[in-house]
Amino acid sequence: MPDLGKYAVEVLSAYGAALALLLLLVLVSLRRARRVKADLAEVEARRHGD
Amino acid sequence: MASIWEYANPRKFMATTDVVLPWIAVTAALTLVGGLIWGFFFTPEDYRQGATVKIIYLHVPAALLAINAWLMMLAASLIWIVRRHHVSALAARAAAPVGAVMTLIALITGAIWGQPMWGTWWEWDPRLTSFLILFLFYLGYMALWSAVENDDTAADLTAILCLVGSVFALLSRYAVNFWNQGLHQGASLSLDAQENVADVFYHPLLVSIAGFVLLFVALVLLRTRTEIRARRMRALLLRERMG
Amino acid sequence: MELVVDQLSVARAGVPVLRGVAFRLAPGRALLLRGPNGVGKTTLLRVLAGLQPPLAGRVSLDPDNFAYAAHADGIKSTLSVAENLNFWADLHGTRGSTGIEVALAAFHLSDLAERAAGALSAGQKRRLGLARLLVTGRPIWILDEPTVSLDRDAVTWFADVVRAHLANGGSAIIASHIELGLDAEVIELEPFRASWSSATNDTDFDEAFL
Amino acid sequence: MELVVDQLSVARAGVPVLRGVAFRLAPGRALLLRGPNGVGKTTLLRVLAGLQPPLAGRVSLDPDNFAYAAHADGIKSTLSVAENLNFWADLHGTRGSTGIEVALAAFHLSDLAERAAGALSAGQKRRLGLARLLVTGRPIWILDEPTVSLDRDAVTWFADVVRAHLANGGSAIIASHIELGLDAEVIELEPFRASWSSATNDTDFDEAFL
Amino acid sequence: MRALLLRDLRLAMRAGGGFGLGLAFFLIVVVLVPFGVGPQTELLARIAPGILWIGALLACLLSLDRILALDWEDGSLDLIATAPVPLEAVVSVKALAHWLTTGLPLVLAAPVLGLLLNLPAPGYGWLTLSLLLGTPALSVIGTFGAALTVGLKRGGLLLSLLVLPLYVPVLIFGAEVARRGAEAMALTTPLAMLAGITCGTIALLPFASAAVLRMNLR
Amino acid sequence: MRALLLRDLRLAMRAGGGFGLGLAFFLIVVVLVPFGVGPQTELLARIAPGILWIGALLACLLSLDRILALDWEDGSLDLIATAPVPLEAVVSVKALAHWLTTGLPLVLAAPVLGLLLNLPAPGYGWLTLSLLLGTPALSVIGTFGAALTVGLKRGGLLLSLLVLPLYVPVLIFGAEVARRGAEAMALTTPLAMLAGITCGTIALLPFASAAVLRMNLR
Ligand code: HEM
Ligand SMILES: Nc1ncnc2c1ncn2[C@@H]1O[C@H](COP(=O)(O)OP(=O)(O)OP(=O)(O)O)[C@@H](O)[C@H]1O
Ligand SMILES: Nc1ncnc2c1ncn2[C@@H]1O[C@H](COP(=O)(O)OP(=O)(O)OP(=O)(O)O)[C@@H](O)[C@H]1O
Ligand SMILES: [Mg+2]
Ligand SMILES: [Mg+2]
Repeated sequence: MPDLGKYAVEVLSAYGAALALLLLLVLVSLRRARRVKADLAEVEARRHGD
Repeated sequence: MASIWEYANPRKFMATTDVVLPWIAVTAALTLVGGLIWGFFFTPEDYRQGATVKIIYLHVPAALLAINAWLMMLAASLIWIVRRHHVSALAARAAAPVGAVMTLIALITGAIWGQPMWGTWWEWDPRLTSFLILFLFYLGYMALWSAVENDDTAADLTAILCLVGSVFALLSRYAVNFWNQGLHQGASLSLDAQENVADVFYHPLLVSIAGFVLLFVALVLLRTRTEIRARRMRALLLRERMG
Repeated sequence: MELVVDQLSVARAGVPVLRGVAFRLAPGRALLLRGPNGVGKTTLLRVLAGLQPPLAGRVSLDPDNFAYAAHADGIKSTLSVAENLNFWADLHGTRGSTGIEVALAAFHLSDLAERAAGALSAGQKRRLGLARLLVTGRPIWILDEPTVSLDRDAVTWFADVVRAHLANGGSAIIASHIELGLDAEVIELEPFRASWSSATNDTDFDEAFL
Repeated sequence: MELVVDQLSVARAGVPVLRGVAFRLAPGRALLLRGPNGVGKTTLLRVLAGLQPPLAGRVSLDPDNFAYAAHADGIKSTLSVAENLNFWADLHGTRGSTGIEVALAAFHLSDLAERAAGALSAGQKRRLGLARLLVTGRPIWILDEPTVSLDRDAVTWFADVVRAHLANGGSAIIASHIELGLDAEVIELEPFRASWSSATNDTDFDEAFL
Repeated sequence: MRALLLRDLRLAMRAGGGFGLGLAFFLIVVVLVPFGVGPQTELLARIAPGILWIGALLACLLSLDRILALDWEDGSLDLIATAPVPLEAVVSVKALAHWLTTGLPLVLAAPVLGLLLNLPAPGYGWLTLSLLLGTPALSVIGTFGAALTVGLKRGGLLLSLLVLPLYVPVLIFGAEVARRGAEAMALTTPLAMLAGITCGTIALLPFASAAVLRMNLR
Repeated sequence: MRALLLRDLRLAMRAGGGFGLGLAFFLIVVVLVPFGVGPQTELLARIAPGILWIGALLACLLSLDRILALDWEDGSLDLIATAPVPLEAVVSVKALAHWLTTGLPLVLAAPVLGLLLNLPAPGYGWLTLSLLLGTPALSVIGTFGAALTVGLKRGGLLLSLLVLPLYVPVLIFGAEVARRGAEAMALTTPLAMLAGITCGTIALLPFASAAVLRMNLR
């Protein structure tokens, strides 16, 4: 851990906020991708099933 | 060589990205983590700004992408208007939330940086202000996409909004500059600039910019794939009901 | 000025609802569209009126030969009956030639001419909406369930107006569930319903969007 | 639970439109209101439903015996068909007892249950509006031109539903211009039209405002 | 009644339902102010509490016509009025739904927007508190206005005109709390008044709204 | 086209037509500001030009959804679109009618309201001029927004969200002219920019509006 001096709070919160936002975006995108993929597979299966 | 327009076919696009996406994602993760670790742990403090320079590794890449994501959406919208390739409309839709988040990151890291440097969280500096306006454009663009039910109509409407919005964004940029001369740094990444940032900061910055760009590409591809599937699913569901 | 509709496919909200509709309509003739709820009558009529593009196929005449009367009447409730009609006459540039009196008389609205349109009953509003057709001066009328809310007398007035229009060389396409007592060809839309299986090439992903 | 309407006068926007309407309706019976456009059918039905007070006269039953289906259907286009019905069932506290499946089945809407109501055609929407009646659990139905936009099949489904309701001891008052094939009494409203001269005491200043 | 609340919330969340748009409007009003009055920080800090309150009030105001007009247009309101639920409860639930979808987000967003206007540090807590106390009154009063104008085509602007004078006391006391808070002055009196107004309107106004609505429906 | 203009003006004048309501809203916003920010004269004088511009802009904004939505709802818009008039002309006329019924009254009322906010004496002329130049652009841009959202149920708030960022340049230059005017500073650049934006939007935006409207109608 580098010594951040008197700006530790600022730097860490900047990293924290930015990484949290990025992570959130990635997770939301992945989750939606997975869900839509599953739903689509179900619909396609239904379609070819009957 | 195959024409680039072939990738506008959803099937082709899905097939290609299926192969490419994992690689891009892994590279993006590695570069981003590498760049940020380098910047965070292994760079010295700036003699004026102290440890706050480390924020630059998030702030500048996010700011760059915030603008470039909009430009990408503009290009995709033009392609949709002219050639009506569904993939490009959906790619524009997929990029908007990513661009919005990038704008938000630039704003938040900038605000946090402003506190020690300028003594205030927020200042109506032209660059900051124009980013805020850009954020509003993103919000409106996304809201319009989700408000219109018919996919093609939504694509058409948002494409025109993107065009008109771009013109007005430029106008606002000029207006805001005129309205307030700012505190913010000028661009110092340009090659011929006299006072470039010192190399110790510069190299890790380049790496994290590369990481952000790759992450952006990966996210947009992933989300475009999702949009294509969602679009197809809506079409299938509708047809199913039609019997 | 015969209307030829050829292999017309129409979509609602991106979903094909009718495929391969074809008919001809000579001046002086009327055509009745029949079909159960949801088969796509309204959609077809909107395409003919030029309000939405067809998915495929061809309509031989320009949209500005058609006068369209939709489910909604486009009546401004704060304007009087006469003001409403005058506006449409002006917009179609027919104020001088036909005059709105004929239209008012045809639908027995002359007494109500100065009444604000918002103070009309459902059937009276409908009559005002139909009177608009007479001031457009257009040859082909496209009518979507024109007799909704009309009482029996009003239905016969309406039929008379249509017969007069046909006698003048006009024509009319009417979607209706009830009997109008007109001498008209009838086209049943059920057979043209776009079904899943009739989709042309299912394998093309691009097409599969639609 | 016989409905007795006695010497009922009703006004629209302050103008009396019907005077002295009187009828009785026993459980298990239906009543058809007939009358030309603008005679005051809608106004009369709104009075019965308790949405506006009568000018004079008496209705023997409370408004909460009536289920009203108006020209407008009260359908939320972003909610699905099932969500729309469930809401009404909850509001009338009948979610448990009747269940919306019966209502959906009666109007052949089961296949469309998950569809957003905004994506229905005119006739399908109307069917949804009528299905609402079944979930209110109320004995007397008040129907204002219920068959507007319905195709022929749907009209028979509707008549079946009304017959079943009557067989269960319910009753119905229906304003309609078309033949429904129901065994019902008919009341012609034309004779009750409020004319200037039929105003009772013309000398009363207070009354003369109306 | 739970059914009605859930339906209103669900409608708000669906496409085009307007959830979050009040918030966006608030954001935009606050952003516009510096463009209008100029970017001087010290000036902005002085007017910040007032502008934030006015922004929240306008955002609230703009969404009022959704409370009843939509249900009126498609005929639901007639049908709800004939359902076995008291109209007083209906208007209260409608006001609650409006507050949950509009007022509450505004309260949560206000501190963030305070940053943009350089609101002085002690002001944040008081600003939030005053909005939390005041916005329910805005929703209830707004429902009254919506009930008054429900029959009129596009009553939107007329609605604003009727409701704004009624909003004045709430605004005065609310902004006063926020301003005194920002300047670290005593503020018990306006705070008590604000709380009193809110309690009073919540307790009494629904009766007026229901009465007015009943008149408008016939 | 004259018929359309006359009809729109007549509709605006009739009961519930909204004429004068924009004006009333403007008045009320301006009146609310002292309640919000406190009654200090010198503070009010400083923010007066900006607040007047923002008030005019919001009043304009609120009446935008009347431009097309009413005609859409009752089906007139479909019928107008099938009439023998180009849609570009229709949207231009609609924007003109909006300006005549909303923008122009605002321009005329602004000096009076300036008194309420202690606008400095040299400011009145410039304020009026800047509004006269700027409000047509607001109407034209607003018509574009109205065309974008016309199919959507109660697109009102979405409309605000879409239109406000587009209003930013007009607001900045307009308020800048008014402020510099009030402080007796040089103002040719913002004035030229304002005029330029107005001319540009009037000349070009109707094409975008017509295109968008056509898409929404199908
Ligand atoms: C809060 C909002 C802020 C926003 C929206 C913002 C926006 C931007 C943008 C767009 C860039 C890229 C410029 C370019 O490369 O041409 C940038 C770069 C930069 N910003 Fe900010 N900024 C903000 C606050 C700050 C603050 C408070 C500081 C610190 C004092 C700061 C320091 C920098 C630095 C050092 C660069 C790199 C300049 C360069 O080398 O190109 N920014 N910012
Ligand atoms: N917004 C929409 N999204 C998806 N499907 C829709 C939408 N609107 C209508 N539909 C469907 O399109 C089909 C055609 O509708 P259309 O209104 O043309 O039918 P119609 O023949 O006029 O019926 P009706 O006799 O009931 O008026 C219907 O099955 C309907 O459910
Ligand atoms: N807002 C109003 N102001 C004044 N008169 C009105 C108003 N609305 C309706 N009327 C008049 O009241 C009378 C009764 O209208 P009502 O709607 O009850 O007729 P109706 O029998 O339902 O007709 P329809 O068969 O056409 O639906 C009509 O003559 C109508 O012109
Ligand atoms: Mg139809
Ligand atoms: Mg009626």
